[in-house]
Amino acid sequence: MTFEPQVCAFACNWCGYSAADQAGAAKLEYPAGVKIVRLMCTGMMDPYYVLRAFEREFDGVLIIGCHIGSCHYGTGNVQARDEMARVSGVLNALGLGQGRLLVDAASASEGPRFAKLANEFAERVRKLGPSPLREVIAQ
Amino acid sequence: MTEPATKRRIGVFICHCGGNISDVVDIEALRRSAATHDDVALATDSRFMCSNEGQGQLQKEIREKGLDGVVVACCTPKMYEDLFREKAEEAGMNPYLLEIANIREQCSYAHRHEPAKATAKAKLIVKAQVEKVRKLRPLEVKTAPIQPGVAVIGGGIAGIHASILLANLGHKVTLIEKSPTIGGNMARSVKTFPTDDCAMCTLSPKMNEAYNHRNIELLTYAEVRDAARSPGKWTLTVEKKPRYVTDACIGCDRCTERCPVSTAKSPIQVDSEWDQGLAKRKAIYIPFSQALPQLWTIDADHCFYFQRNRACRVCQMVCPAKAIDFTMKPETLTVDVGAVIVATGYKEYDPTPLAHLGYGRHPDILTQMQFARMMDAVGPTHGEIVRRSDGNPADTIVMVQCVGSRGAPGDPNVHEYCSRVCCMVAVKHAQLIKKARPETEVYILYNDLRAYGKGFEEYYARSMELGVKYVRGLPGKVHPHRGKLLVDVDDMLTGRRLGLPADLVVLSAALEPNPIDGLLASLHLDKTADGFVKEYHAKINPTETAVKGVFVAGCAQGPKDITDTISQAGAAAMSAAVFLGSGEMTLNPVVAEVDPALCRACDRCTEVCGFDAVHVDPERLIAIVDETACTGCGKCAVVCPTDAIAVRQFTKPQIVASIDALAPMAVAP
Amino acid sequence: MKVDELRTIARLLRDAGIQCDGGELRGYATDASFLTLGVPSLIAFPKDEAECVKLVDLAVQRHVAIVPRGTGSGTAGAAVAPPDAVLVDMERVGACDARGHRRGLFVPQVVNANGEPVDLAAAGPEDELYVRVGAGRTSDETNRALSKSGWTVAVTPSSGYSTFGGNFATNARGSGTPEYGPFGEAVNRLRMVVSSEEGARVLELSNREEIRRLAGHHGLCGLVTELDVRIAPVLGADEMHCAVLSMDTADAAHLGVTMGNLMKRVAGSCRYYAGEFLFIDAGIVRPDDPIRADSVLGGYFRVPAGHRKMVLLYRGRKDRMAALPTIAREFPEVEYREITFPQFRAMMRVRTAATGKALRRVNVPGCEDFIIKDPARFGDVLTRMFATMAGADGRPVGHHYPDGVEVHYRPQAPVTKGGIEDAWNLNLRLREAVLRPELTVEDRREHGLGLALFKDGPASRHEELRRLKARYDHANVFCPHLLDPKLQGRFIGTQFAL
Amino acid sequence: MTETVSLVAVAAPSGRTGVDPALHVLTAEGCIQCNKCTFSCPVHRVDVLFSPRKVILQAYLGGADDVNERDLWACLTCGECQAVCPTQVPYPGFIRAQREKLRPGLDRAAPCKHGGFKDILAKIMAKPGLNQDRRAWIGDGLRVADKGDVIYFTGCMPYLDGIFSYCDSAGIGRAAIKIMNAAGIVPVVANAERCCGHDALWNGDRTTFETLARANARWIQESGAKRLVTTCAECYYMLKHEYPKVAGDWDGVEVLHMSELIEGLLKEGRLKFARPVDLQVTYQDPCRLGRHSKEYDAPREVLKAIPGLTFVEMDRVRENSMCCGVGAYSNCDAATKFMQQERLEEAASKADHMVTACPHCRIHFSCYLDGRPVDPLPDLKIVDLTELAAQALG
Repeated sequence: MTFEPQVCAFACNWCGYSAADQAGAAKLEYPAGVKIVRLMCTGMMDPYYVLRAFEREFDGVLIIGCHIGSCHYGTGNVQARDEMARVSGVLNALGLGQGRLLVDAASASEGPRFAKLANEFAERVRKLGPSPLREVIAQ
Repeated sequence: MTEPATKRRIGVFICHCGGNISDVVDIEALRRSAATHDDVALATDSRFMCSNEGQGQLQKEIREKGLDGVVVACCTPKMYEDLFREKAEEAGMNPYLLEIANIREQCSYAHRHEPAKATAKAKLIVKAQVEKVRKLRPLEVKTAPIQPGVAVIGGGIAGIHASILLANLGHKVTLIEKSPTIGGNMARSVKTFPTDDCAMCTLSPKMNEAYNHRNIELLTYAEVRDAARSPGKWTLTVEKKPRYVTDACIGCDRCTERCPVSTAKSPIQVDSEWDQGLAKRKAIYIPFSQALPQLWTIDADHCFYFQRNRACRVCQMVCPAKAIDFTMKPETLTVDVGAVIVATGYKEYDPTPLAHLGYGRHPDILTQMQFARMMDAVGPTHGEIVRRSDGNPADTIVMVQCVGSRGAPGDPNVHEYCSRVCCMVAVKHAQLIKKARPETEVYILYNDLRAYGKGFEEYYARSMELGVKYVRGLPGKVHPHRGKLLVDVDDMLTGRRLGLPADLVVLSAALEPNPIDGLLASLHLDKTADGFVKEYHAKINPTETAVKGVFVAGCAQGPKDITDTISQAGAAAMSAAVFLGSGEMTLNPVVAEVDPALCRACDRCTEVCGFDAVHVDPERLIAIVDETACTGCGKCAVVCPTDAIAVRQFTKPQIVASIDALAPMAVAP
Repeated sequence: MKVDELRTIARLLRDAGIQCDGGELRGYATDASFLTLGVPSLIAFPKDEAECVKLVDLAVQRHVAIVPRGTGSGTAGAAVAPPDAVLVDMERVGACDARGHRRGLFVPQVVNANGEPVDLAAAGPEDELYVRVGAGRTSDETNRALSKSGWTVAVTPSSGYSTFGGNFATNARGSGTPEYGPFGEAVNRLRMVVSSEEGARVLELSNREEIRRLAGHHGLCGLVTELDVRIAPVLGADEMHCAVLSMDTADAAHLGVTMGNLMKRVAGSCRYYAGEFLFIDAGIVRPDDPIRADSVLGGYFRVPAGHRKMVLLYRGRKDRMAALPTIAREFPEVEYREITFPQFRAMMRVRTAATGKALRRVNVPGCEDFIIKDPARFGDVLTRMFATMAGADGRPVGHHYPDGVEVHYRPQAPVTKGGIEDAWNLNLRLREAVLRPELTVEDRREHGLGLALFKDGPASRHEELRRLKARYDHANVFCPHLLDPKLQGRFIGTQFAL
Repeated sequence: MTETVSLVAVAAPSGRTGVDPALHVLTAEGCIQCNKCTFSCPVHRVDVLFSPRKVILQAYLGGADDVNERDLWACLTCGECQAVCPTQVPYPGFIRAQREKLRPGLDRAAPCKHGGFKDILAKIMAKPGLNQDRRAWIGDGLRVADKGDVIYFTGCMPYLDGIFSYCDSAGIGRAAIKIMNAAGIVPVVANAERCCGHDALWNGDRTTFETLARANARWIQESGAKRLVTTCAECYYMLKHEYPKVAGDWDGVEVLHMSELIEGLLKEGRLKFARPVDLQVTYQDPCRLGRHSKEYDAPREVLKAIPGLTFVEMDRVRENSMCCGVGAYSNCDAATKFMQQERLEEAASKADHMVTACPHCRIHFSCYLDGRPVDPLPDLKIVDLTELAAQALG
């Protein structure tokens, strides 16, 4: 049974989440393993959620916010970028580095971009293999 | 902040979406899975939840089963979240206990060819939302009173127009102008393009309307020193400088005539701001005859009485109305308003740093505003276009565009932006010269002649018909040469290098923001890279700002001509009126909240808040959220060291519940 | 008083800015007496005198009883509140900053007899000095602050952590009492919030006689908020004389008579700051306690089977204790040894814990303050005590005051319901055996359970307290239950739900 | 009289009927309601409603289970109460036993916010499949090995700087290695090492603690190392006092705090402090090194050995030292800032540097100084003992 990566995708209500809706509306497919949690802004992204996701045996964490400079609240995505840069140091030490965490952006109308990001990230995680913390075999 | 874990009765409503969902997701399997989650009292489905029949079913179940939480598994919340919440509220349930499980766009649509996986994913999505609803608390939509009244800062055309519109709507307006009179830059522009109207003819009726409007209180020669914000209210501290001239002034002008300041041998000389330095003015003056209020003002910084300890009282002695009172003191008054409109306008760029153009080192090199003053019949040269060096008529005039605008990025002496209006100002002045003295040679050296507005292209074409010569190229050097000013320029269209001997060189200087950093800081406003006030959204919301209740209009927000300024002033007035609305604003309850038992008053939240919506109360040492300003972005929650502050409905336990529900470890039954 | 009245009072207290707690208060159901009147329903925590005034105003207007409480380390049961009264924790009064937070370190203000501030560094050892401290302060933190300049609180009760307000309310005794008397006599001035028909009154008393009479008011008269407490210079090691006299024998009577006469001789010819005695048995300290291995003190913890061992500790000024060695030689059976002050303090810690300390034991106070005027009777008292308590472990302790020998006995009960009830009955049997007029043993009024079983206290003391109450508490809001005969009986032993 | 006995809670003997394990811990010693614990408790000084004595009496009267959440989690488990208790009631032990019993039922995902990070990191490190890369923080110029007889147990150090940005925790590690290398020791820094489980144990998550303890004990014992050195007071307490109870006594492995190692090396002459460090310092006894492990003197010896250093003791030191306001990351709230202000004011009145021997004391005090202090505070710097010693190496 091929390994189906489980990805926890945090999407901001104004850009990422809408981009996901657009991707769906355009019937663009991406792996079912990419599961979306809605935040009002990626500025809400707390490093604890990344560690929690990996502890709950997700294989990768994807954060889709607005492009820098067009955040609905001004600089939420900038704070997300800085906080995630700090937590990636922790992930590297835990052996969860090598790109299992990605911070990117897709504006509300960029459905195709969301689908591309989801597919590419899932593929990258699939190549990395299951998370070393996995005790439950991916269903 | 641990969430209450009391027993809940949650209803799960699964929508078929007429096949969009049910063709891919096994609705019955999903329903059975949903029924097994803790606190779920009911799991049912419907062909169209968004239909009347679907909404009726929702309301019936809420009433009959006494549901205190609902998850609607359907399309994206962007479609019907508000509708379902409204229906839930009608049925007596707190609307903020309803969440949408997006199993269409983010599940059935996206995984059409993998029904089994789509169904499994739908189960997890529903479980995640159920887990979140279990941790949600009911929220009340509160309203906060808004202080009536608007303060308009800046008495130029933008401020005046906005004030008139709001006053006509019945709002009490306080128009605050730093200089002794309203009117701003437009009043000095003599003519306006492309209509060639006399600027004062179009402006002074508006000035009068504003001056006499019963809903507008005019504070001139007054500056905003501080602005303190409390929920729904701004308290402005305004310092009104003393004019030392009382209302008894009858405007006879005798004082100005007899005032020794700026006379030939007077040690105190002062340039007239009004005439942009082309002429001097007395210590006691009125900027221009139609100035409103019609009051003379004594400039204490250049008056013998104040600067040479009471050495001269001439104005007081000659004043027939005994209107001079040297004992007047500055007044500080506070103005409580609900909304503030920043309309502080622009000032002309000072081209001195551009050494190659020679501004400031030769009397015959002027800026467009100075040239406008020269063309003004009541101006320093009474409308005669003459060389300032020797007073002879100017036979050849060379205008230079983009002075201080469209400069190379990173060059500190110039601006990178285009000031938008200088091309049309140059065209205006050029064709006015041609009409007044056709024999005058007028050149305009331009980079791109931007005649983009309504009637601009025709205006530009007519100026060419009148003989204005346009040279595409900006000058290398301007240097005195045999009594004239030689302008070296490469004509890019012909490739020839030209040396134009000019009697007058007129520089179309850029428009810069007026220095209002103190005001911006107290209103907690940001500036964009070019130094103008930062609007909420450059494209679709240019008149609001990030700070609720503060609006911006006119050149304060960026260079623009009078037409655009009028439109923007109208938009700003409308935005303010809408904001003031019924005197009450309904508050978005999904904003930040502080748990006083946890708050360390460490100021980390106040540092990251982009909307200045949270402050630490120095007495109680606890952060206080101003719910009228908080937008609920949640940046504060991340930097708070104790989770004291969090956005309602997006607290850490609620988000962690969703993560846990979606995680591989929690394989749904 | 019904629940809603309490809720309104809680709201009024909060409106007045006074912190209070109406939640789970079983933790305040009793004090070190382990007696209870049920679980209190509301406790208030005033920060300063001003809040005390507001509290008393409210109490008078709403006719609700107030029961002041320091730390509740007293064994008299006065800090126990009936459910319909407001328990007032005075611990922060005059002892916290503007935000109501106690600071661990503080610098007490030193004043002279007429209240003027004095620089302690410049003071001479003979000067009569006081510290002006809030009622919530404790002698431990005050001593820590004063120790740097070589002074200490004159009368320091054994529980160093009780508040000065509490010490005054119970007229506590402790080290320094032989020299300076009970706590009441060491107070030069005090501020107190009392009641009138309309509301609170703030009094400042500086008449020593009035203060002495008020000491031991057990919270009946008002809320003490500030006191000037006498301080004394710490004796240098060379000026101080510490001694241990110990005797062990199987014959309790002989032990009692011998030690009784010894104490009478010492009282006659020496003056001392502290005279304390305790009976040592195998379980008095933990088996692994390092004191057992101490070269000097270890010996005292070895008790031959069947023997009773009494250890008598003295501390005083060298010149005033000169006669002690010669007296000791008159009693060959008594072993006499001079020790250092740290060793004296180590033995005192055993004595303090001994009142409550045993493995898996809790201290059930009950048999307190039997004063033996005639030392010869000490033998009778000991024999009766040991006979009655045969088998039960626990140990008598006591003080040797110039005017008599005072004995306590606190049975050590295992922390079970049955164990505590047995200890309770043992107390009653002991009182029968020992509290006998012919033994001229008088149950003192202040200390111990005198107040709880108030009805046994001497009638003269009742009258005195009633007069004091009439003088100070016109609205009768302070601990009315203590003088109300109907309510006294309701004091019951705390029921341990174990 | 009874010297302060180690705070190791009396393990609840199984099979004891009637009295539940937590209450047993409490009743092992009789409380005489003398209130000394409540007066010495830093939390009580700031929150008068928090009273250890009240909780003990409430447990006697009504069983231990209905201790409210505030009383359960606000306790710093610092042990000051037990240090002054005449009858040695093991109050921190009681609180820990209560947390262990009540936490599963509580809807409390994690202790306080930062405690949440340590909680999730401990859980991640308890996963069998974990393979870490723990040496990134060391940087060049320092020698570490895979095998050797001295293990440098770094615990959660590689992760601290990812969470706490206001002080450089890994700097302590580098200083420690620099000192060991100077004394000819090439310490083992192993990827097999996991979090020591201190917060898990003290916050009631026994399963995670035991998993971590067994995993750590196994690779340490198998490595054949002789000495297990740590710069963290919490790791030291766990390795020395708690691991033996779960994984059996150390066989041929001596657990040392870095201060003890330095003191030993100085005595053996293998380390010399050549460069004077002219600072005025005072020393904060970390609760887990002082009260809980009775190690008061080694750090003081090290400070005395540093040339040019003026060392001034605070008023409350050794077993009466005041806690840094956050024990085992179980709680940090509005009251904490007042405690920290009190202790920092005391330190600032004695010196301009406060030295401590635990990275977590340093984090908590630095977090306070990085925010807005409650009252004006002369600027005080928080320095780790090992870093100070490294400066003195020259």
